[in-house]
Amino acid sequence: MFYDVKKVVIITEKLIRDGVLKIVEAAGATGYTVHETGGKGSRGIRSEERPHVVEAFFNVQVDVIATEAVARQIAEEVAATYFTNYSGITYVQDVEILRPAKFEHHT
Amino acid sequence: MFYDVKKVVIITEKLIRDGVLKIVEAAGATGYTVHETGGKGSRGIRSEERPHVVEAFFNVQVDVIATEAVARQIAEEVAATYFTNYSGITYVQDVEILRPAKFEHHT
Amino acid sequence: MFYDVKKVVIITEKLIRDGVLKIVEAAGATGYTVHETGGKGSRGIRSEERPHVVEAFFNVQVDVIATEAVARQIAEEVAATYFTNYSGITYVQDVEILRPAKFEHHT
Amino acid sequence: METLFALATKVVAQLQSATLGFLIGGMVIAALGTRLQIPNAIYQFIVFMLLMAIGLEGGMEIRDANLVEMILPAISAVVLGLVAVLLGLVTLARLPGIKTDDALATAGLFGAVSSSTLAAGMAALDESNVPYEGWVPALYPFMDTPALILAIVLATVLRARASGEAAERVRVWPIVKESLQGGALTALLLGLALGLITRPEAVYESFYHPLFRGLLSVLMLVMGMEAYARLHELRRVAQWYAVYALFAPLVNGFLGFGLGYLAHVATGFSPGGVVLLAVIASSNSDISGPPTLRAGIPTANPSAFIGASTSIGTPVAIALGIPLFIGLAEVVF
Amino acid sequence: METLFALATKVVAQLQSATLGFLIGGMVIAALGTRLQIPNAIYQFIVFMLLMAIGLEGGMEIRDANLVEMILPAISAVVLGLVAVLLGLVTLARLPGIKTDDALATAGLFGAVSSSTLAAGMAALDESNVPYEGWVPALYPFMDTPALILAIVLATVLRARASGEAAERVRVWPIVKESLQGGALTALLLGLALGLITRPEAVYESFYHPLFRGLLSVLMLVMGMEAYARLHELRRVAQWYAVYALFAPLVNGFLGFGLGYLAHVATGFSPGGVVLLAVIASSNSDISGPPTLRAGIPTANPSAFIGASTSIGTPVAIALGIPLFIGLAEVVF
Amino acid sequence: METLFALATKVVAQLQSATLGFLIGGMVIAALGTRLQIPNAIYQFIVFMLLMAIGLEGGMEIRDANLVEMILPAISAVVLGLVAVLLGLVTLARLPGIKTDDALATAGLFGAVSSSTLAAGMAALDESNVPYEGWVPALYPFMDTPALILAIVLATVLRARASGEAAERVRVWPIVKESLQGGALTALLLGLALGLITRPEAVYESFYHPLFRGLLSVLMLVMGMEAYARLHELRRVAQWYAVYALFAPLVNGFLGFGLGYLAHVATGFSPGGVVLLAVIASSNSDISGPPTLRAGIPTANPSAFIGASTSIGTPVAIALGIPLFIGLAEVVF
Ligand SMILES: Nc1ncnc2c1ncn2[C@@H]1O[C@H](COP(=O)(O)O)[C@@H](O)[C@H]1O
Ligand SMILES: Nc1ncnc2c1ncn2[C@@H]1O[C@H](COP(=O)(O)O)[C@@H](O)[C@H]1O
Ligand SMILES: Nc1ncnc2c1ncn2[C@@H]1O[C@H](COP(=O)(O)O)[C@@H](O)[C@H]1O
Ligand code: NA
Ligand code: NA
Ligand code: NA
Repeated sequence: MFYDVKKVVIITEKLIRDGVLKIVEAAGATGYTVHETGGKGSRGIRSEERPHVVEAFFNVQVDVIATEAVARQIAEEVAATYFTNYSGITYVQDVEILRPAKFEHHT
Repeated sequence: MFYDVKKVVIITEKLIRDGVLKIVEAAGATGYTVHETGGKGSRGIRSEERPHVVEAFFNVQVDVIATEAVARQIAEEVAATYFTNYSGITYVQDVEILRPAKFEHHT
Repeated sequence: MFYDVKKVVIITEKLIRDGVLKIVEAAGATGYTVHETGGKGSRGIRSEERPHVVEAFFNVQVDVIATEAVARQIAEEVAATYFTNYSGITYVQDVEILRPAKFEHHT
Repeated sequence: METLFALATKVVAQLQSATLGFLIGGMVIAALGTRLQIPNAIYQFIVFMLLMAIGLEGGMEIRDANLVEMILPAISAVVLGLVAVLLGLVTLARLPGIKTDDALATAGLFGAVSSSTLAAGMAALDESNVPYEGWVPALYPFMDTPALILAIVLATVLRARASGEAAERVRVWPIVKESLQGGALTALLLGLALGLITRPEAVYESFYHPLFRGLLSVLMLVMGMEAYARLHELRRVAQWYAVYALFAPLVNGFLGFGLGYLAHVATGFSPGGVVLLAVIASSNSDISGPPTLRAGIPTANPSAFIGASTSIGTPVAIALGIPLFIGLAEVVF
Repeated sequence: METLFALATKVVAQLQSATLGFLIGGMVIAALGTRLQIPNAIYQFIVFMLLMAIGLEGGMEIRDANLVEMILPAISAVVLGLVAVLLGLVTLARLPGIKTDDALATAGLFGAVSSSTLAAGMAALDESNVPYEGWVPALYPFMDTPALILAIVLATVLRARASGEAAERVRVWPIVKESLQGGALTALLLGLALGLITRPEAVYESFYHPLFRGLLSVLMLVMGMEAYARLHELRRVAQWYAVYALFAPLVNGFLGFGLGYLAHVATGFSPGGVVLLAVIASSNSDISGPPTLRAGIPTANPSAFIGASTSIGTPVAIALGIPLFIGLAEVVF
Repeated sequence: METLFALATKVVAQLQSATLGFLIGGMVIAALGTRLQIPNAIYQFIVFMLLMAIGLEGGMEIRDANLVEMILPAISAVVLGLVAVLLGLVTLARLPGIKTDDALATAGLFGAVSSSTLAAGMAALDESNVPYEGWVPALYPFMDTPALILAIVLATVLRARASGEAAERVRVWPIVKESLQGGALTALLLGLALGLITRPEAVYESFYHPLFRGLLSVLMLVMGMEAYARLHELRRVAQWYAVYALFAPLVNGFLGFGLGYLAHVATGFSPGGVVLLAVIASSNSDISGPPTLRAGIPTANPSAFIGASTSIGTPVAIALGIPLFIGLAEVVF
C-alpha cells in the first residue's frame, strides 16, 4: 500500500543550513536529507567543486518528506524568513510512501 | 513525445548499498543513479561531511526510473528486506521520459 | 500560493556538462542546480567515489525548474544533441513553486 | 608504594605528550562548537599512510626476524581477541537492560583493534626511547579478525537458540574476508607483503616514516572531535555501556601485558613489544570493525557499540592505557 | 631619492619569489581557462596545516617570551582592526552609489586578517633572513575579531537609526564566538594552546615546520585562481570597491608599520615583528570573515565584499604590500 | 646471448622495485575485493604534485641548459607522437571488426603520454643511478598534444570521407587548447614557467622533491587498482584491443629509444635521456587524454580506448617497458 504525501525541496546557501533545518524540525517534519550541490540562479554561480576559499559559500539541498500541510508550511516559512537576503529556491512535489506513520509528527 | 513512468527513491545507510542495488537490478530496472547524502531521521544524524571515522556509516540515495510495476516492487522489497534493522526511507514519484524502451527490461 | 511548473532532470557524463548548461540557458531557464553522482545504465558503471583516473568520466545531474514549455524543450534538445554518442537520461516532473516570476525568462 | 608513585609520575609525564594533546584538543574544540573540519578524504588518506607505514616496517623486519620468536606473541594476540569477547559475554551481557546482541557487538569491537591507538602507542614508545620488534604492530589482524568473528558467531548462535530454531550454520569465511577487505587491514597487509617481497627502504625512509608522527597528530585531532560528536549516541543507551567502555580497555590491556610478559620470559619478547601487545589488546576498533559488526549482527543497535567505543573506549586506551602500560614496563622490567 | 631607489630594487627582487610566482601563476592559468583544480579537501587541509604550524610555534615561543613585550603589539593589533573599519566608514561608505551596509561589510573584511597573506609574509621574512618574535603571527585574532565585531555592530546600529527604530541591542558575544569557531582561527588557537601546554617540538620539527613553505606555495596557487574566478563578481558592483581594495591594504599596512614602529621604540619590538604586524594589518580576511559578515550583516551584498577582497585586496597585500614593508624596514631600521 | 642474459637479469632485478610493487599490489588487492580507497582528492593532488615537481625541475634546468641540445629530442618527441598514431591506423584499424574511430582514439591515447609512467621512469632511473638532463620530462607536451591532434583530425577527415560529405575543416587550435588546459599539463607547464622565471629552489628542495617518490608509490597503487577495475570494460570489446595494448607500448618505446640514440650520437643526448624518451613514447595517456579524445571523436567507444590503455597499456609500459629500456641502455651505452 502506498500513501500520498509531499516532498518539499529547499536549495539555498550552505551558510543558512542550520536555520533552515530548525524551521523544518519546528514544523513537525520527522527527518530530512541534505545534499551538497552547486548551481546558478539570480545571484551567480556557486560551485561545489572549486576550493571553497570562502568557507560555506556554496549550496545545500534539503529534501523533506512530510504531510501536505507541513510541507507547504516549511516552503512558505523558509521563503519568508530567508529569501529576501539569501539566495535560494523551494518547491513541493507529490510522492507516494509506504509507511505513513514514519512521516507524521510524534507528539 | 513524453511517456509516463515512475521514479523510486531509496535513502538508506551506505553499508547496505550493494544489497539495495541487487534488489534494483533483480526487479528488472535498466539502471540507477546514486548520490551521497547526509540526513536525519528516526535513528539520528548521518553526515556526509565529517570524516567517516566509522567507515560506511552515512547515507546513499538511489534513484531508479522504471515502469510503475517495477518501481513499486523495488520500494516494497527494499523496505521489507532492510528497514527493520537498517535505517532508511523509500518513496515513488511520477516522471515523464522520452525514450520508454530505455527503461524497460531487455529480456 | 503555490504555482504549477516543471522540473527537468538530466543525468549525463560530466564531460558534456557545459554543453548541457548552454542548452539550459539558451532555452530560457533562469537557473539550474548541479549534483555530482554515480550510477549505472546501458553504458556501464560510473562512480563518484573512486579516483577519477580518467578526468571527468563520471556523472552530473542537472535539475532545472522552468515553465512546462521550457522544461520539455530542454529535455528534447539535450537528448537530440547528445544521447546518440554520450550516455545520459532525462525526465520531467511536476513541481509547485511559490514565486513564479523567479522562474520565467526576463527578456 | 614507591613503584606506585613512580608509575603515577610516569603517567602524568605522558599527559604532556603532543599525541595526547591533539586528542584532548579535538574533544575540547568540538565541545566549543568549532567549525574546523579535517576533510574526510584527508582522514582516509592518513589512515592509509599510517597502516602502510606500519605494514612496510613490519614486512622489512620480518625478513630478518627469527620467526620462532613471533609464535607466542601471535598466539597471544588471537587468545586476547577471543577472551575479550567472552569477557564481554559474561559481564556486559548479563547486566540489567542489556540485549545480548548489543553486548556481543560491543565486546567484539573492544576485542578488535584500533589503528589510531596502535599508532599512538608506537609514537609513545618512540618518544620514551623504548625499542620493540618491528613486526609487533603486524599482530593487529591476529587479534582483530578472531574477535569480530567470535562476536558474530556467538550472536547468531544465541539468537537462534533464543528463538528456538536450529541455529543456521554461520559461514565464517565471508566474515574473515569482509574483515580483511576493510581499508585499514588491506593497507597493513599490503604493506607487509611489499615490505617482505620488494625493496621499499627508500620510499619508506623518505616518505612513510618521516610523515608518521605528524599524520598521527592530525588523526588524534579527528578522533578527539569524533569522540565528542558521538557522545550523544552514548546518551541514548544504558549507562552500563559507558561503564564497560571505561574498564574493558584497561582489563584487556592488562591481560595483554600479562600474556606478553609470559612471552618475554619464554622466548625473549622485548619489553617494548609487551607494551605494544597490551596497547593493541586495550584498543577497540573504531574504523573498520563497526561496519563488519553491523553487517554481521544487524539486530544490534549501532548507537550502543559505536558510542561506547569512539567516545570512551579509544580516549581511555590512549590517555590512560598507553601511559599506564609504559609506566608498568618501566617498573616491571 | 637613494632610499626610494633602494626600496624599488627591493620590491622588484621580491617579485622573483616563488610564493608570489605561485599566486600570479594561479591567476594566469585561471585566465587561460585551465581545468586544473586543487581539490577542496586539500585546500582546507592546507589552511589547517599552516595555521596549526603558526599556532604551535607561537605557543612554544610564548612559553619563554617576555609577556610585557607583547602588550603594545597586541593593543596595536586591536586598534588597527578597529581603525580599518572606521576608515572604511568615512571613505568608502561616503562614496556615491555605495550602500552603508556594503561598505561596512567590506571594511570589516579589510580590517580582518588573511591567513594566506600572513603565511606569505612569514615566508618572505624567512627568505630575507629577517627574524621576528615567534608569537607575532598569533596576534591574528587580536585584529581579526574586533574588526568583524565593529563592522557588524555599526551596520546594525546605523540600519536601525536609518529606519527610525530604536536600535536593537547588538549581542556581541555570539559574534565573538562565531568568529573564533571558524576553522582557521580554531586551528591557530588550538595550536597556541598545544604549544603552550604540551611538548609538540618533535611533531612540529618533523611535520608542520618542514611542510610549511611547500603547502603555502599550493595555497598561493589556489588564491591566485580564486582571485581570477571572483573578478566577475567585482564587475557587478560599483568600481569604487576596486579602488578601495587597491588602497586599503596599503593604508592599513602603513598604519600597522607605524604602530609597530612605536612599539619598537617603546618596548623593543623587532623590525621583523613590525613588518609582520604591517602585513597582518594589510591583509584582508578571505576565508572565515565572509560568512561571519554574511550572517551578521545579511543585507550586505556578498559580491561587493568578496570580489574586492579576494580579487584585488589579497593580491595587492601579497604582491605589493609584503615587498614594500620588507623594503621599508631595510630602509628604516 | 650474453647481452640478452644481462638484459633479462636487469629486468628481473627491476621487478623488486617498490614502484612496481605498489602497481602490482594495487591490482592484487582490487582483485581480492578490497574496500581500500585512495580518495579522489588525494589522487588529483598527487598528480598535481608530481607534475609540478617535474615542471619546476625542468624549468630550473632549462635556465642553464644548452638549448641546442634540446632541439633533436624535442623533434623526436613530436615525431614519436605522430608515428604512434599512424602506426595504429595501419595496424589496429585494419583488423577485423575494429571501427576506424575506435582504433584512432586508441592509437591517439597510446601516442600520448602518461604522467604516472613518466614519473615511474624517473624514479627507476634515480634508483639505478642513471643521470639524465632535467628537462627531458618536459618533453611530455611535445609528444602528447601532436598525438591527440592527429588522431582527432584523422578521425574527422576519414569519417567525412566515409559519409561522402566534404570534410568539414577540423579546427586544430581548440584541440591544442583543450589538451594544454588539462590539469596535468597545466601543472607541468606552470611548473616549467615558475622554474624558469622565479627562484623556486627552496620550495622545490623542501617540498616537491622529497615527496616525489612517496607520492609516486601511492599513485602506482591507484593505477594498479584502476587497471583491475577497468578490465571488465576491455572484455566488452574485441580482443584485438588487448593485443594492441600489449605491443604498442613496446613498439613505441623502442622507436623512442632509436630516435633518442640518434640524438645521442648527433648532439650528445645522455643515455638516461634516451631511456626517458623511450619511456615517454612507451607510455599512454591515462588521465587527460581520454576526455580530449572523447570530446574530439565522440563516435568512438570509450570502453575500447580506456580499457586497453589503463588495464594493459600502462602496466605493460611500467612493468615491462621501463626495466627493458634501462636494461637496453646498460647494454648499448
Ligand atoms: N530555475 C532554477 N532551477 C533549478 N535550480 C535553481 C533555479 N534557480 C535557482 N536555482 C538554485 O537555487 C540557488 C539559488 O538561486 P538564486 O536565489 O536565484 O541565486 C542556485 O544556486 C541554484 O542552485
Ligand atoms: N521525513 C524525512 N524526509 C526526508 N528524508 C528523511 C526523512 N526521514 C528520514 N529521512 C532520510 O532517511 C534516512 C534514514 O532515516 P531513519 O530510518 O528514519 O533514520 C535519514 O538519515 C534521512 O536521510
Ligand atoms: N533506469 C535508470 N534509473 C535511474 N538512473 C539511470 C537509469 N538509467 C540510466 N541512469 C543514469 O544515467 C546514466 C547514463 O545512463 P546510460 O546512458 O544508460 O549509460 C547512468 O550512469 C545512471 O546514472
Ligand atoms: Na582490543
Ligand atoms: Na587587515
Ligand atoms: Na606514448
